[in-house]
Amino acid sequence: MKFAVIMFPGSNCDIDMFHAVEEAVGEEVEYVWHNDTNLDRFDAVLLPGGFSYGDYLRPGSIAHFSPIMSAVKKAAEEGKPVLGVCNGFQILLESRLLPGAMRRNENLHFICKTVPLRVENPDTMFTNQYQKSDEIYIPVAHGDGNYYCDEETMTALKDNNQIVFTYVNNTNGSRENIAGITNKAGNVLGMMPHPERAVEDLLGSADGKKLFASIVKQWREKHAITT
Amino acid sequence: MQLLREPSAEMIRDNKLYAEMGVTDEEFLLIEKELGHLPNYTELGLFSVMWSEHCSYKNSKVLLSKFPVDGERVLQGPGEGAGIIDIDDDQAVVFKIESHNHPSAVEPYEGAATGVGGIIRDVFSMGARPVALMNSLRFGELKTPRVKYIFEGVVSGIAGYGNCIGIPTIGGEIQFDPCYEGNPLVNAMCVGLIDHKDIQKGQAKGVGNPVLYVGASTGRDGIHGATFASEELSEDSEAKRPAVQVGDPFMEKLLVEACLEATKHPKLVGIQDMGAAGLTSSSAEMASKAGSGIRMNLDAVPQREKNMTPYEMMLSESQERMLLVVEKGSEQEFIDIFEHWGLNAVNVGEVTDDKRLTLIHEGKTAADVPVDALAEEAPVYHKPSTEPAYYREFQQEADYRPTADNYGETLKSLLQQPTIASKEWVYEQYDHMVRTSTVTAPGSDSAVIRIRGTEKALAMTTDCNSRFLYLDPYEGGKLAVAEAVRNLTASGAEPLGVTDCLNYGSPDNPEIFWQLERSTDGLSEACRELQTPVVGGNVSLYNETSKGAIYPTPVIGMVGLIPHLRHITTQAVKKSGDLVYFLGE
Amino acid sequence: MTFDVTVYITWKEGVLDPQGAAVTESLHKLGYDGVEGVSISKMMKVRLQAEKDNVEQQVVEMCEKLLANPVIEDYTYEIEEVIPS
Amino acid sequence: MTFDVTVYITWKEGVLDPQGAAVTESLHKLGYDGVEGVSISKMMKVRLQAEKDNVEQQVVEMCEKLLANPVIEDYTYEIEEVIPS
Ligand SMILES: Nc1ncnc2c1ncn2[C@@H]1O[C@H](COP(=O)(O)OP(=O)(O)O)[C@@H](O)[C@H]1O
Repeated sequence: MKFAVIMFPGSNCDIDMFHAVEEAVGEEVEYVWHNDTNLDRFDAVLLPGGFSYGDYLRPGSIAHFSPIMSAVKKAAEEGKPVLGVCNGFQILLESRLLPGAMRRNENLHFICKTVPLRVENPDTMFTNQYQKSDEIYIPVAHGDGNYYCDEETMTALKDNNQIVFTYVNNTNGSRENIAGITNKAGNVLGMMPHPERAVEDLLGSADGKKLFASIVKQWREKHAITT
Repeated sequence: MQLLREPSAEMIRDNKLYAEMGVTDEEFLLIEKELGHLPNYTELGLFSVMWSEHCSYKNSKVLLSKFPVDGERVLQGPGEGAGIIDIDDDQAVVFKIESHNHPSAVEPYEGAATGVGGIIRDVFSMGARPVALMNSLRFGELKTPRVKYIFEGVVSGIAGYGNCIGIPTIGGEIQFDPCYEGNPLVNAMCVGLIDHKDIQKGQAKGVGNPVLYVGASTGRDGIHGATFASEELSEDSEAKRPAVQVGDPFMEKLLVEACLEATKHPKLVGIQDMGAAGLTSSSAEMASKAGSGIRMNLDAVPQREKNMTPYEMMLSESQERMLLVVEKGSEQEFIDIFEHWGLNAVNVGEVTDDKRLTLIHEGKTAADVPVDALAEEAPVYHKPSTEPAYYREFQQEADYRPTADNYGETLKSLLQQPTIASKEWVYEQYDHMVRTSTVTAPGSDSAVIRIRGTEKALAMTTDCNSRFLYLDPYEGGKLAVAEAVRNLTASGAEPLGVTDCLNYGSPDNPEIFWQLERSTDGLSEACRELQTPVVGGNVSLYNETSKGAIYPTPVIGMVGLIPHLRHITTQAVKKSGDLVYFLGE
Repeated sequence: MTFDVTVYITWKEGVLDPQGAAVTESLHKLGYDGVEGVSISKMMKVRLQAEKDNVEQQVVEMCEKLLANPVIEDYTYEIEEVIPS
Repeated sequence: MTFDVTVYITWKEGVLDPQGAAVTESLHKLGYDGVEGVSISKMMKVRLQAEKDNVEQQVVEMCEKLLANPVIEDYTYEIEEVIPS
């Protein structure tokens, strides 16, 4: 299986994402520059965290015009797993691949710490290795992670089981403690916490490993590869 | 059109206009002698910044020369952007600390942010990948709105810059004391990793080689920042507001990546950041170190504002800029590297053999000065030194033994002191995990990052208890070094070396100079005994307001090597039933 | 022709702006009890070369595509021709 | 009496505005070549209960103390009385 890690100018968790794939699942992984236009040779697309284009207008707003984003949209339409973490999530929101928007954290500060998340939906291609209501420890590191959507969208998110992770303790003011959501089809996941920072016990938590393992598992099943 | 004409050379002399730039009568005569004629406004500007304390260390040089700077592992001691120490396997650690005190006093967010930006440039201009940031902060007591504003602004400025650029801020220290009210200290330290073969120097060698300007364009921000840093803070400081620069960490992130690519290019000759005194110090120092000269065409310098004069361009401290010298004919290859990252790279001049810095503006020579006079031949002062009266009094006081009736309460009230209390509120705002190498996060004695692809790790700490130094500069200096060594060893590391940031009041006051003298003696002795050579540092004098000087605050930044990840230890107690030992006397 | 365009980007009704809430609170702490609420929005000045008959269309497009996020923000604008002096 | 105060906070001349530069650049990338420059500033709406004869003084104070950063920003304001309907 082959993963793409998209690099925007200003991405800074690209290396972490790259290493996490190697460390957690040992699959192939390659960097793709924002000016590229084709992702056909990849089986999964990862949008890492950071401050694309400095995040000077709204986080993710400028990145979504990068040439690579049409290829990301195509991959999403084809049903390939697309994971956006932190700034990657913000880019997915700005590109309307996911519903809603981000506001400044409620306390107006950047927050970096490891927090407990609850797995709300274990039946996705990103979470099939977790159990419902598992509490997992994953670091957050963001200034704009305060999720917002209107009532109608919220109802839809709930009805379709699109809320995948919630904060056990609301960290940033997000509506309904939302930490991560998928699109309706379930193949695009955006989350503020960083699973790629939680794949080694040496660094404090390996709870994020299963997320990468889930992606690989569903890909293997789909491609009927037995190990 | 330039409406405000610059004063003529004669007007400068007759009206002593040089005094406004911090140049003394004697220094003005020296400059005239070096040049063989009266300096014009631009030339005087070049000398005034290069001869400021911040750039020339004219008041502290005699003291810095006492530091032990050699050691088996030292690859680069003081003299370049940052010091370099061998960590085996052809790898080395590069580190440096620097102050941004006065800018932070005036505009805390941007002052602290640009301080971080500057120290990062010092490290990657050596060819090293910056891997960790630390900081050492001092504020007044957290009682007035102004102090709180400065404290919060500084912390979010450090966070804003470091988080955006993606270098983890993994530790530091904070002390609150009335002596820093009005003159906070913001010292930032950066640590980088490098392979021996990639080590770069800031030199302008090879006659005819082109000089490239890369990064952000030049504006009027920060003009005379180095001089500002070399004066006391006064009511007037507000009026010097144009000296405040705004940072652009996104630009710097691109600059890091592009420059690291450029430093691996075999045709790079030299690279230096435009820090204090911007274009002036980078060009003069690069030429002086190589025994060459530079001829620069100022019309080619990318400018953000209209009608900038040579004086303004040369003294601007706009951030996120670098100067490169490359082999003739290879310009385009470098320009391509920078363009890939969306950055400007412009040919602004060439290396000459006349040992002069020559500036051309609109077809005319705007300045023509010997580079050595600017860079190396700044005057050196040995200021008078007097043992302060307060110190003599302290020495005569009988020993004081504190007593406590209720140890629990005393402990609690100690833990409530901001200086002692948990600093979680601060370091939660710093992304201390990015690059997924932080093994020991803030909150323990030293921070530890692993070196990917090896079993090694680096430990680092910043320390200084300035109250001790005030009470006894000599013993306090030794204690600061010893504390850093203890913090490193407690985390499993062997101390490698020191970068120091000497923050003091005005050296023109003999009692302050005495503090400087005595404490550097103490620091030197401890560094020698503990075999931690000083490989770089920074001096920040004139830290005082009308209410007086700060305590002597020589911040020690120390880096240590942990040969194997399994040797990493942390401060926390691990489980009940473990035995507790007490070592020492 | 040259135009000076001012774009105002405000929060959609019902969207809580954490910054506005924080500023209100700080103003209360400073003793300005009369403050009932603060909302913070963005104002952008765009200097634009365009034809008179399509300047407005361009401005609307720029707002929709980039300058505002319609999920949480509304926008209004003013267009003014710059008369060369 | 109730007032609606609008405070405009802009960058002082010569201060670097990385936001404006980034937005200008991305508008160019989107094909809006006519854009010569963008500057982004803040606009704050403050709803305030005050006496007519000291409302302005309060506004100036609030700007100086909290809303604007006089080191790098300039401010202007408009005060409008809210007529109860
Ligand atoms: N307190 C100090 N201790 C040791 N070395 C110092 C100290 N202060 C400055 N230096 C060294 O002197 C050299 C000259 O510094 P300089 O070129 O002015 O650096 P910068 O412009 O980065 O401040 C640097 O290599 C620096 O490491």
